Amino acid sequence: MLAHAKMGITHMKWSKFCVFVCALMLLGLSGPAFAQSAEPVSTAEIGYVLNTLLVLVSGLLVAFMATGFSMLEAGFVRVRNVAMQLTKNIGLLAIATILYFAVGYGFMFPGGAWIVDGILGAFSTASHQPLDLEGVSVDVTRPALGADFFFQLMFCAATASIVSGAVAERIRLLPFLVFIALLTAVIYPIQASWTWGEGFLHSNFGFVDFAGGTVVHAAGGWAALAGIIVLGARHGKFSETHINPMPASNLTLATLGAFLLWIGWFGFNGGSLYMLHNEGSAANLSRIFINTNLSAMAGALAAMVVSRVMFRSIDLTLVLNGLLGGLVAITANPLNPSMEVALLIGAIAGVLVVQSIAWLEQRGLDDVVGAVSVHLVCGVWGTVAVVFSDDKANLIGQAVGIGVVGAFVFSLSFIAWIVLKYTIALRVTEEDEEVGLDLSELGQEAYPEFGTPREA
Amino acid sequence: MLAHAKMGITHMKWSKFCVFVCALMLLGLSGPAFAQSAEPVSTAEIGYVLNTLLVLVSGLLVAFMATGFSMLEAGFVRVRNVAMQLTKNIGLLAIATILYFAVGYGFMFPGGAWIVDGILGAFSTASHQPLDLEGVSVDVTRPALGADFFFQLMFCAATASIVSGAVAERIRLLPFLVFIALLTAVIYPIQASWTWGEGFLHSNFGFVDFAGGTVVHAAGGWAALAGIIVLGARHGKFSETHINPMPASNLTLATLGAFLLWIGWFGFNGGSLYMLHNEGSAANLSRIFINTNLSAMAGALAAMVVSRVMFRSIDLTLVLNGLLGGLVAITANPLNPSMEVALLIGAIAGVLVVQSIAWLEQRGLDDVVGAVSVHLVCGVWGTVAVVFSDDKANLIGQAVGIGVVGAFVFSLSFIAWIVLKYTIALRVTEEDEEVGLDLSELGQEAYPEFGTPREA
Amino acid sequence: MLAHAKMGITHMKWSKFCVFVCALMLLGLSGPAFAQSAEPVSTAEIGYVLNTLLVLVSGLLVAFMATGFSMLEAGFVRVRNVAMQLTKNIGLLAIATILYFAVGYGFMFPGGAWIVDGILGAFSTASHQPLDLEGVSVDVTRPALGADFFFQLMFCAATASIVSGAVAERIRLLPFLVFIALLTAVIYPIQASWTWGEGFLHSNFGFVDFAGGTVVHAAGGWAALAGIIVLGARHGKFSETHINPMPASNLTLATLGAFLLWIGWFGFNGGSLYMLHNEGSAANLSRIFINTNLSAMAGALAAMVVSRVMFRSIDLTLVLNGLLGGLVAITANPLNPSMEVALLIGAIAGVLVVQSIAWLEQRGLDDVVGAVSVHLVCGVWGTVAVVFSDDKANLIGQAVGIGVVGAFVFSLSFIAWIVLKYTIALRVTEEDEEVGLDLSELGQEAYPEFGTPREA
Amino acid sequence: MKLIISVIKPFKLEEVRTALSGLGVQGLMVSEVKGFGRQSGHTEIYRGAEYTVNFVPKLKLEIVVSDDQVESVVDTIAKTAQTGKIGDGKIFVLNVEQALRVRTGERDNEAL
Amino acid sequence: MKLIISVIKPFKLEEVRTALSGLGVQGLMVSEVKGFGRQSGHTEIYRGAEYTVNFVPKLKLEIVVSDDQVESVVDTIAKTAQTGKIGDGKIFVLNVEQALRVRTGERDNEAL
Amino acid sequence: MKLIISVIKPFKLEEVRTALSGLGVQGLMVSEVKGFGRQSGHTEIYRGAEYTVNFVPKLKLEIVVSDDQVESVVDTIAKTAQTGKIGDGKIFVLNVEQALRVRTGERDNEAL
Ligand SMILES: Nc1ncnc2c1ncn2[C@@H]1O[C@H](COP(=O)(O)OP(=O)(O)O)[C@@H](O)[C@H]1O
Ligand SMILES: Nc1ncnc2c1ncn2[C@@H]1O[C@H](COP(=O)(O)OP(=O)(O)O)[C@@H](O)[C@H]1O
Ligand SMILES: Nc1ncnc2c1ncn2[C@@H]1O[C@H](COP(=O)(O)OP(=O)(O)O)[C@@H](O)[C@H]1O
Repeated sequence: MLAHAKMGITHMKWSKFCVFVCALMLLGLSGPAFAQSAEPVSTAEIGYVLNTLLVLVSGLLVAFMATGFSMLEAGFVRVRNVAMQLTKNIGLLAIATILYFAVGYGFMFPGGAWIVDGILGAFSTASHQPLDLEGVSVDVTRPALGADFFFQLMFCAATASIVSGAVAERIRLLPFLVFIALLTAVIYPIQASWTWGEGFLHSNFGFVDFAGGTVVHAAGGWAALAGIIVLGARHGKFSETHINPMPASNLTLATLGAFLLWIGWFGFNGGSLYMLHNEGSAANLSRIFINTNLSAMAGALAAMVVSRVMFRSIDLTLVLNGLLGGLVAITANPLNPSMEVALLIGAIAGVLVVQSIAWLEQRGLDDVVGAVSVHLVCGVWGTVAVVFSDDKANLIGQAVGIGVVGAFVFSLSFIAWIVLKYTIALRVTEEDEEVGLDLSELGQEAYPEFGTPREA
Repeated sequence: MLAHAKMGITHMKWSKFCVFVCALMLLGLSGPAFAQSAEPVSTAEIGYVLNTLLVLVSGLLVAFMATGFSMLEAGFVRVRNVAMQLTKNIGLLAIATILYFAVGYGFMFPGGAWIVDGILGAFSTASHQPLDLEGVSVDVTRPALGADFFFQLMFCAATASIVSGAVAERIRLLPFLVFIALLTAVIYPIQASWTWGEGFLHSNFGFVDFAGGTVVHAAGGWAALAGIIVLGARHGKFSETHINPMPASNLTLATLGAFLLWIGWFGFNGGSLYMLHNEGSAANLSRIFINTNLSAMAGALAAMVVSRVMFRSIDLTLVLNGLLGGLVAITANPLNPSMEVALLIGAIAGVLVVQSIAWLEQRGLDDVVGAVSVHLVCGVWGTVAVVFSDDKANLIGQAVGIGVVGAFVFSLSFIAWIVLKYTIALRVTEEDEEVGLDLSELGQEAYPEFGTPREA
Repeated sequence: MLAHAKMGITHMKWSKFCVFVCALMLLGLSGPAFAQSAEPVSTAEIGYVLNTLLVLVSGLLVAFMATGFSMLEAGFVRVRNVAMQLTKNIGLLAIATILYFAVGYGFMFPGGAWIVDGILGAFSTASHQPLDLEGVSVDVTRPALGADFFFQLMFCAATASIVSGAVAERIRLLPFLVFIALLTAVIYPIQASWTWGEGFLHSNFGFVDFAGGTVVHAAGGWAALAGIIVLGARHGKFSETHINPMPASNLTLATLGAFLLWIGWFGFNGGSLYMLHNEGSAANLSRIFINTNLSAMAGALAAMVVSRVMFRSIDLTLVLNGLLGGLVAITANPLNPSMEVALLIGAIAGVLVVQSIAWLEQRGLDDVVGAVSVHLVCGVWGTVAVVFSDDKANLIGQAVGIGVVGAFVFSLSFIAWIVLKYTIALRVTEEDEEVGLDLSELGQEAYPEFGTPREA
Repeated sequence: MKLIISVIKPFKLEEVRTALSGLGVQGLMVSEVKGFGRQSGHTEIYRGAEYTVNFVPKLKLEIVVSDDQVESVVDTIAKTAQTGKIGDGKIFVLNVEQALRVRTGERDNEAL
Repeated sequence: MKLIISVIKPFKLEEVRTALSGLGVQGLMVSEVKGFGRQSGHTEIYRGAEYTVNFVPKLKLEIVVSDDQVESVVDTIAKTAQTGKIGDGKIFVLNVEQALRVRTGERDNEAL
Repeated sequence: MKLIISVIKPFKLEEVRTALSGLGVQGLMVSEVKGFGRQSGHTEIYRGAEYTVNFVPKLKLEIVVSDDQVESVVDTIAKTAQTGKIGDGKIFVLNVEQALRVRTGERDNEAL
């Protein structure tokens, strides 16, 4: 058990504060204690409470995204792989939770304690603030440290969810979970520290990524891309002459998933504001909500139109992908763009999604849910688009950020996938793939009574 | 792109404030700036932050209603029309978002700038407040303008969702979306301006509709009624001798939808309080939650009993409709009624729903999900019931409000449907209807692997 | 209708406050009125507003749990009983809402007005605070009374939901609803008053149960256990030689339910803090979120591993049960444990769940969803585990609490089930059970088009 | 006795069944089949990739009748199931050697 | 060889299958059918409108056996599938001219 | 004419259908069946309790062909459906007395 007075949770931009707190702790925890009083409320504390509330509620909304990812993916795979897809999603949440606590959070927010300055943070485990904050002084313009940890954990899990959809229907459970462990403990947090943990992309290149267009979405997309390259396509997906569609088994579930992702995204982008302690932040939060929604809807509509024009009929799965593409694209900066620009960012994302899905398939890359198109392509687009409305961003900084994160995540992931492939094997056998992962790996069916004699 | 200092979002009761702000802007934006300081929190700002938080969170809850409508409707239609119903719901959200921003919000909240005084607002497009509210003074008893826009947009989308369920399973996608464009850009906002935008129903008749029993629900119901009259029943629904049921294809999905609507409704009614900046509003918000829930549950229970008595067995779809009827009925005033009265309002709604569903069917009106019974009948009932517990409302004012909104929405909608019918055609062919809209219009199945040979 | 000035909602620890308020009311409501002003915000009120907001939002999150229970249970039963399971869940919500308002809340929070001191509260009906709190003085360190009522109602409904899953697939609707009426009006509130309503377990034994590990979950589990004993197993479940599995019909739905329960649980545990008016409570709320999540995920992972080791393959339904077991186990005290201890509590719960499910089945007890294992076993475990991290709790007090609540709830429930069995009969006939409750009791199918000729 | 196997378009089921009832046919079995025939399937596009659905959903009726009913049953199905468009289906007649009603043990023509 | 087609109530499947295994029957096919017969369907009410479900869910068993097994198989099904209530089902016997086991190419009685 | 009933492994459908098209077979019906045979089912574990799934999912093909096509059709199915592993399925041939194309009223060989 941890001593309560030990404060292990640290955070970007908090380095000075942390030094201060550590000093206090060394001095025997005799610092001013704002929160011990039982009085109704001290004005100085309200900002802290409101910031915390914003970040916790936003974290819960991102938990809806985890639910949304699971439903979307379970709706996109064929019936025979549904239970496995759900199992993978719960498994990744569990692994992300435990490893981000034990390892990842420390790497991501070294709070000034770098092994390699600005690049590799020192190892540490997340821990609690003491009860009632007794004996600890806090920064009233920030949320509670615990709220921050909870929120950041959900981001880490979201990155992992991106991967699970792309590699569905043929990967074994164990190597998948091993990769997720690596991703959430090491790959994701280290690259994220460069941008959000006061690392070199932030400090030296002025790279701007408000809520994770690159740090979360493109990063997840790169890991997914490496995965589908190493793994290969589903058996039967590509024949010499043509592409064999393997239609999504449950479009209501997929749509439910997309709706939950849409709702959760307001927390993803809104919570990234990290403050709600004054009028300006309240107005900014509203603005983030509006822009997030406009971009999402423009993405959906654009995909609808493009799908109609290119393929003669509207494809609901592409509309869902367009919606999500719009959400990804606005993530790198949902605050600065005007409403018209937000619409434009989303609409372009909707076009990009449909085009890149077709493009990837033509290259024999089998991404079951379109994760690479949605998260990588639109994440990059959105990160570039930051320069249109944010004066603090410049094209070079953005390009460096996109490139560095991409190179790091893709190459590490690629190596990891390759190692897994040649050690414990990534794929199920062709026969098991034919039967489906539910029966072959879990011995279970997701819908045992549908489409088969009731009593058999 | 918009100049940030230009403030396009306006609102009811804000006319004076707007004049003030405009004056400030003309004076070079030299007004007092409350929000520029970096201090943790100024007491004067907290109300503004809390109001904004209430309205944004409520807006998100109404987004759950959008999800709920989609799931409910996809659960009520037959398997062959599920993907289309989902596509329509995403399409209507996209169109409502874009057109309410571009056109509707301006019509709804002209802020004193009327073309025809109290009746037709001047055209304008919604826009943002500047970042961090820099250079703008705000009304600290109100939420952020952006929060208001987000919340009102979700209301507009809810109105559109009501229509989509009623006309399901036979309408083509294009004319449906065209009608939604008209509804969300023009019909809904103009009538809403009369009650909520300082228009004549509010000013001259004292019409009271707290959260939209008439302005949203009855209005949506009228548009839906006009739609099913012009469109005609589903092929095969009514034979000379009897009514052919077309059972809901997925009751778990329908129930999930109803649950999400129930949860979202707390935001719909609660957010309409628009303030959470003092003890009184906190207590009132609690009261709204309690009454909303009591009415919903009384509606569900009443429908359960009535369905058992009238039809010898309980029909889950009617129980869901009863629950929703209870929610609609309390919407016109969820604040004033005592708990006992709230129960009564909901119970009567539950009875009305079941009775009116049977009544409509006997008249050959084919409302797939019971939208007219739930939203129009219970919306009217709830708007009348306001007089029982709110001294500010009177029967004449309520009757005028109900009548004027109904006449306007129904007649405009009726004309729109007729025009669409004789220009681009509303319905799919009988053969396509038989095959289902999913295959005939989208070339896609919602559940391709269920109930058919797995490999075929 | 209630006189608005009469304040019927009372609460634990509020006895003194209530006496004060009553005195005020007798004095003609001339007391200080904090909330009448229209000024933006008074610092004294903010705590009250924030506490209320926490409790209302948490109540909504628990409403997601109601949704989650319904989906989980509808996913675990076989197709033929799905519509009935949904109907039961809506029915229990309606009955809990109405009876907890009319009877239960008064029993649970007698506010010092006991019939038998510390054991049986005086009867009273919940009622509202006056609009805008006019003429009433409030405790600014508490949430609004109405928020408290709403939150507590959702807890009561959760207790009822636990029962519905266990007795699924064979119980008739009417006796089920009668039992729920008894549970929510009498059994649950009376025992809950002992711990949370200033009753004897709290006062005399120092029994600590932060968010209801025993008061809600074990209590619901005891009622469920009595139910499945009296009711007997599903026909065909146990033959002389072996146990006949009756696989869950819809694992996506079950997983969705588990995800919603997970999300809602943050409100269940977080809202039980009842305050968010200062820095300390904000930090504590964050801590509750973190611990709740860690325990849940440890439970899921442990169940995954145990299921793999014991049964050679991972069973998704057990993983879901493990997740829920972890959530139940941390409920009795989600605040004090360190992160490592929270992980341990959850992991042990995950093991217990799987083991006890097998144990119960071997004893011929047929619990369709594993409710007894999840809620009773893990509820008891979590209540014991409180002593590891909370100095205020001691093993004897905890044991007394667990024992007294268990004995009371189990014996009263057992008697109630027996009486129902020999009066109106609990079970459907064997033939109706074979056909399924959906057709035999409701005359309806949940998925009428799946697995049967489309046109038949 | 003869077994009449007939493939029809799904939406014709109710009409055929009613007509057969009129003829005094007391029982039949319906099953869902995927038909492959001259009426080729349609092409669908999923996420931009075109594919042909070769099979068309049909219903298969199986009816055992006494020898003297065969002619009228075949004619009735042929008439009511006809739309004149490709894919209307087929009727096949096979010989049945024995029949038995499980409930009563009645045999052959009495079992129908 | 004969093809025995049998319609039974769904919940009898396990019992019938076990009894047939006891007889040495090595294989069979089960399919889900909607039965129309003397056992008429039930009326359901959906949103207040009554309608008759004419079809009752049944299982169809298809078993090919050698000529000398026919009698015992028919009797066994007739006995185990019987409840005595209407709708118990039928058994039909048809002649089979050839049989072949795909795996080995064995023919006729050896293929069963 | 003959009715060829064939049980095959589901994943062989496309291959068999293509081969038959090559032979000039113009139509067939496919239905989903649960097969019971030498290839016993597998055991599954649900919540710790083991149980045997006795039935294996198979597809049943029904094809009516003229007498002179029987041999080649049976051979073709036997060849293409074969994997050599247990559970490959069976082929049965029955005599068909009449055939009729609903659309045109054509009879017998012309109806196929
Ligand atoms: N030789 C055959 N054997 C069995 N079934 C057949 C045969 N030919 C056709 N069918 C069935 O009849 C249906 C209709 O046949 P098709 O050739 O499409 O149209 P038509 O009968 O109008 O020429 C097919 O979908 C198939 O199910
Ligand atoms: N003539 C028939 N041809 C084919 N199947 C039949 C025939 N008559 C009955 N059946 C099947 O047998 C089932 C039971 O028959 P039914 O008349 O309801 O009861 P019973 O056999 O007890 O008289 C029916 O549901 C139907 O599937
Ligand atoms: N006597 C039979 N009558 C009808 N169908 C049979 C018979 N024997 C086997 N089948 C079907 O053929 C399938 C394959 O048979 P099986 O005995 O498992 O393998 P194999 O044919 O390779 O020996 C079974 O699943 C069943 O559907």
